[in-house]
Amino acid sequence: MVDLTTQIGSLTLKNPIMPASGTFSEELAQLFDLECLGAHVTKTITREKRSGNPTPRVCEVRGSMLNSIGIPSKGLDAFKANVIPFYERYSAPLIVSISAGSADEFASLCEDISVPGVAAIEVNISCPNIEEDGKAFAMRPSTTYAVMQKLRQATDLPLWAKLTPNTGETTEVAKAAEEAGADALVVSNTLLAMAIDIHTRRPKLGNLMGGLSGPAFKPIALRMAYQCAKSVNIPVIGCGGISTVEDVIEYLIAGAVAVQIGTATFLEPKIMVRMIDGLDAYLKSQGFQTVGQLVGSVEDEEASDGLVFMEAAP
Amino acid sequence: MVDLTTQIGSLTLKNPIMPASGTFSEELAQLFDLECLGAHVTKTITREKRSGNPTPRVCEVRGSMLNSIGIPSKGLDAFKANVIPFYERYSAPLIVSISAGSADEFASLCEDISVPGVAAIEVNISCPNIEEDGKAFAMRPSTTYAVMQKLRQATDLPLWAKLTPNTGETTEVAKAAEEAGADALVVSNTLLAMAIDIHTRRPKLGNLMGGLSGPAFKPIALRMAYQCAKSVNIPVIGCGGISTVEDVIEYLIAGAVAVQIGTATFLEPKIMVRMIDGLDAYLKSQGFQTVGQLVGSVEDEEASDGLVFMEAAP
Amino acid sequence: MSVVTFPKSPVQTEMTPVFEVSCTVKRNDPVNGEYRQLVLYAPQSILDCAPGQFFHLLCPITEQLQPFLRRPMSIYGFYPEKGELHFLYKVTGEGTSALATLTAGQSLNVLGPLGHGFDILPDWQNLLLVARGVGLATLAPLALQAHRLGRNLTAICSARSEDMLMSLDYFRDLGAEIIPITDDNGSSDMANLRHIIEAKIADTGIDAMYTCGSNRILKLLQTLGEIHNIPGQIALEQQMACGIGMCQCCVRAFRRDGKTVNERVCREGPVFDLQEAIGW
Amino acid sequence: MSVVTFPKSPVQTEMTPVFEVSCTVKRNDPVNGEYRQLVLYAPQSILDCAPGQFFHLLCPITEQLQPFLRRPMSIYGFYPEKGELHFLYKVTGEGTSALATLTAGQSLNVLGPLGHGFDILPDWQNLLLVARGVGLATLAPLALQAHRLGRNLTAICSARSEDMLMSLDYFRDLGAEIIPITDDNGSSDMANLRHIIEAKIADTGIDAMYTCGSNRILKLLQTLGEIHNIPGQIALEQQMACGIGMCQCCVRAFRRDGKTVNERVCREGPVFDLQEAIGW
Ligand SMILES: Cc1cc2nc3c(=O)[nH]c(=O)nc-3n(C[C@H](O)[C@H](O)[C@H](O)COP(=O)(O)OP(=O)(O)OC[C@H]3O[C@@H](n4cnc5c(N)ncnc54)[C@H](O)[C@@H]3O)c2cc1C
Ligand SMILES: Cc1cc2nc3c(=O)[nH]c(=O)nc-3n(C[C@H](O)[C@H](O)[C@H](O)COP(=O)(O)OP(=O)(O)OC[C@H]3O[C@@H](n4cnc5c(N)ncnc54)[C@H](O)[C@@H]3O)c2cc1C
Ligand SMILES: Cc1cc2nc3c(=O)[nH]c(=O)nc-3n(C[C@H](O)[C@H](O)[C@H](O)COP(=O)(O)O)c2cc1C
Ligand SMILES: Cc1cc2nc3c(=O)[nH]c(=O)nc-3n(C[C@H](O)[C@H](O)[C@H](O)COP(=O)(O)O)c2cc1C
Ligand code: FES
Ligand code: FES
Repeated sequence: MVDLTTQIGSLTLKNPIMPASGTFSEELAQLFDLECLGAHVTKTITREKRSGNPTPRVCEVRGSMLNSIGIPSKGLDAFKANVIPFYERYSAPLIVSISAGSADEFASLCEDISVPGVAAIEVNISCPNIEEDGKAFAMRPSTTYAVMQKLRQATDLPLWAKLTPNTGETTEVAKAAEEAGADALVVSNTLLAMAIDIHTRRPKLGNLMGGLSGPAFKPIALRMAYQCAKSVNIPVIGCGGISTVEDVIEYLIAGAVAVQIGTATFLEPKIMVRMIDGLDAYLKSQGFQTVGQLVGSVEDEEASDGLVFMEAAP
Repeated sequence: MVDLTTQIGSLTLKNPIMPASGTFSEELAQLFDLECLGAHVTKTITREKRSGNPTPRVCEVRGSMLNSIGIPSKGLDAFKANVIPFYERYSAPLIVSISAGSADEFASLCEDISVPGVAAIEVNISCPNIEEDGKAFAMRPSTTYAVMQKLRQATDLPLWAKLTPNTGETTEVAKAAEEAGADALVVSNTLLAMAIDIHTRRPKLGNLMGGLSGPAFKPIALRMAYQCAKSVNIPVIGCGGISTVEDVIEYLIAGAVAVQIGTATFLEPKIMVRMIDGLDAYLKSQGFQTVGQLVGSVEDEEASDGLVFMEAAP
Repeated sequence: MSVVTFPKSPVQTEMTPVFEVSCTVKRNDPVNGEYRQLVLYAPQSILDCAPGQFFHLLCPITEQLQPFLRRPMSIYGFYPEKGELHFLYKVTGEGTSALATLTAGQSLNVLGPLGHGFDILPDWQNLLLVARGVGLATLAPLALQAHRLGRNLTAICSARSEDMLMSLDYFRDLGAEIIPITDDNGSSDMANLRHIIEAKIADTGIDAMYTCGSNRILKLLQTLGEIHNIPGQIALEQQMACGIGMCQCCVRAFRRDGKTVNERVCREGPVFDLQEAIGW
Repeated sequence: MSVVTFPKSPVQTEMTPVFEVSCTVKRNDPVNGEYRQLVLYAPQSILDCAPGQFFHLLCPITEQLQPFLRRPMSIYGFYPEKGELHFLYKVTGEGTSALATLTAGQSLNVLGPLGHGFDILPDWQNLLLVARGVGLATLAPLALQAHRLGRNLTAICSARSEDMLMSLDYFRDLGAEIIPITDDNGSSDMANLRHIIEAKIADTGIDAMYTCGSNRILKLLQTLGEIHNIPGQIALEQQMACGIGMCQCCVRAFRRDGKTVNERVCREGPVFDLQEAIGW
């Protein structure tokens, strides 16, 4: 028997596979028993009702997709009334993703969502906010630190900080989140990108630009997950382009203790179930007793800090 | 007859298609007459001889590739003795790409390479340098400005600044390069990424990480080219993932006055020739007289500055 | 608004099963220049469908065509008795071109049945269906269902030209009254269409109207529905990523209780109340 | 070093044409469990090859397999008279698995001929070739060339087991003397191989040695070359992106004039001087 459990701070997950925020909802229960997942992660919510971005909200690019869903939200009250109770039937921990336009609003939402039924809070600090010229908090170490500190004071629940790949300061931001008290990092959100329809000459997304996710994004997010795992002592949850069990294994080897699956679920709704089985089979075949033995097992002994933390391609 | 010429500052190119640095060399003349290209762009050289990074230097990822070639260089003298004379047989302008570890060395190389036969200098400010903690100059507006100013003083030749996608400050860096006197921007170099072989658990590149190029990278580089074209008044040369004539058209619509083709040449060595023909045919079919009519024709009237210059995915 | 809006049938329950399965292609033949009919051998489990529902197809990857997302496709026919699932599709871009490459014996991964289909309330005897182009694909199973339930159906089928009119025999075999109209002979213009429908209302009466796809037809039916107090439904389209309600990319705006609300085409739809729909 | 290093044949001139063409597959059959032989109908233009040169193949894209870069493959045989180009390959990963899906009539885009092949200098009468595994693919056309030039060739063919020994008939038909050695019966160990070669040197003498692929064989031949003053060549492999000399990804280090120099396997190679090669 292989032990698939993984530890994220004080939380024990029965396996390291969970969905990514915005690519999962109650409806997936129509396809398989959600109980099997390591955790449940909900779409980012805001306190107020919001309708999200104009359509088209998704488009495809070679081997991947862009989205500019934005954060349509039914609001905090509706979320507490309908969504949290739905997940109570499961023992898998419920992770709630939240966002807000300012650090104070963020903290107050964080406080108000710290209710029974919620196991941890994922803070989406990687979408544009109204302070700081609309830059996402996670673009800079200073703003990351500032917002994370307020969030830390607002809740006793574990706080997962979700980073953005759009920054040029990945490791600095990761360290700032850790210092400010984050319990884990989710690495990462989508990368800003664009596509234009050459027939109409219009941007393919109603919102002009959007976030790249899916296979094309994997080598970038994997690099970030690796860099973060090397630079902080809190657990890193890998996220970006994971489509196969081999991808899961690659992230774990790179140092992630768990992974989130996004876009792949759109193509294969039961992919997470297959990944759990596949990971189990792989560990068995390699003679591992625990998934932890795989985590961070990358053979990079010789690599200097200069390489590990480089910020531009050589 | 369609007019394919495009203007990059004082230089007139007979068409907007040219190779990207590091993905082109004299050997390509074995496949077609290089005269047909808009310009010739050579692999980045340094003053001193260098051997480049350890192998393996390339690997493939889903639908794209990573490279960590580094800058192996035969040095300035060999370059002047062998490479520049080779290109003298062509009327297409020769663009020489250079790099150096410090701003002063950069400027002095720039001065020494400003010789007859060279039509413009592309400055690769996007690879790690020895000043500033190894960060590439183009990671920050301040370092971009500093190095570009020195380079500007070192030559009268047109200066093209090659930007990096690894920064979180694309438009600020673009503006800094413009202010410091760049004649054009090349947008952009490769994006830092990583891949691990799950069987050996070793990084797939000898240098641990490398740059993502090819189709997967296109939506990111296109977004940057669009943002740069919106934020500066100097010409933008698009580069990143261009594999088909449709991709060329997409970049031109986004605002690039010309494009560079990299990885695609590895798969289809004659792709640039096909793109020139294809662009001509497309313009004819659309009733355009000049390629200039296509440039920047993206239908984005409604988009606010907030959208155009956003730095994280919504 | 004075008009009765369509009584919503009970919302699909959270746990209605949805299946992701590989089906074998029985055939995939051109219907005319632009359309193809795809027939799959399908397991019983996925054939418990309602007209108006759709499947989300994982189109094949070929040397030339590499669609990424799934493609939503209305159920053109579902036949539990013979274990078949039919689609009628128009070759438009990368995904449908890839679909068109499928040959008998190959397999296709389908996800479904998805969405909220058409309703036929017990007291609706006279049904009117106005379909244009590929809209026929969406409305065809409604005709079958009407036939099964013993209702009277009038199908107004609109197309550019005579030879683009598809499925007339299909509707005829189901005992529907067919009224073909075309752009070529001018019979498809809105004035004539209105004339035809009002004549029908005056004659046998119409208890419910169904349509999809055309903005002008939507407007006309909304007007007629309001004037004559006839409920109706429309099937709508939107870009889709997940197809099952997770990603929220497929929203459209609807008028409801004086407000504008966003609903997911894949989940609350693709069939919506005719009066709530907003033209595009 | 006292040994004569191999006199380099004139460097391929800048303008030697290289072609990118689509060829039609004639057949693509398994040779044994791991290897396949691919036969293409090829235009004359690309069949002006030298033994040791290679082509860079754009492997097909299928539903399951999506190789990105081209894959380098030695010319196993080139036959201008019948317009054929042959490859012998081992199915290892994504690219070669995709190659293995090709069937007669399909097309394959090839780039070449590329690189610097083997040399057979005028005064070399007795040639020795030591090949193992897929190395046979690379050395086979050398046998053909030797045959065409009327030289004597001894081919020592090494493999894991008897049934993995390929192309013996091919070599035999070309009049070569074949010495099969296998791991199974222990005959392939280095001591025995050395013994065989030294016997051959003592008997008829050897004017040049050719090999590829195995580090241990390289070391042995370097030693024997040095002792007996016999020149030699080795074909090397390295990851390749462009295949024609542009990207500099395919470099390997060589010993030359007491220094270590990097050379591009695709351009200065894939055939290099035996003594300059550095083991791996
Ligand atoms: C519920 C529903 C049922 C449908 N039923 C049918 C049917 O029975 N027969 C039929 O021919 N077509 C139907 N369509 C439209 C069909 O989904 C599109 O024609 C198809 O997705 C086009 O894909 P493509 O790659 O060929 O075209 P492209 O234009 O290359 O597609 C690019 C992207 O846009 C999306 N897209 C393009 N057009 C549409 C559209 N009209 N609706 C939604 N997404 C679109 C694609 O899914 C893809 O993601 C239906 C759409 C929906 C939403
Ligand atoms: C000049 C030359 C001639 C060759 N001739 C033959 C031949 O005749 N028959 C034969 O079976 N093989 C030959 N090889 C090796 C062959 O190129 C590789 O086996 C093949 O590229 C593996 O691709 P893959 O996708 O199946 O394997 P993967 O392991 O999935 O390949 C991953 C990547 O690594 C590269 N790669 C893997 N192995 C090698 C290798 N040994 N050399 C270079 N690149 C590699 C691939 O090209 C690809 O880019 C030759 C290699 C070179 C350089
Ligand atoms: C349609 C869509 C909606 C998303 N919504 C959110 C969101 O609300 N909050 C968030 O933190 N990330 C959101 N993401 C980002 C994903 O959680 C994930 O970080 C990203 O897609 C990369 O993973 P992937 O490549 O596996 O999809 C969204 C992604 C997609 C594709
Ligand atoms: C193998 C390889 C080597 C490269 N070498 C250089 C270089 O020396 N200097 C440079 O500025 N860019 C270099 N680049 C980056 C390319 O010029 C180009 O910016 C990048 O590959 C994106 O374009 P593409 O997606 O079309 O390849 C290199 C890229 C590759 C793939
Ligand atoms: S397509 Fe994802 S919610 Fe409708
Ligand atoms: S493969 Fe590009 S230089 Fe050899």
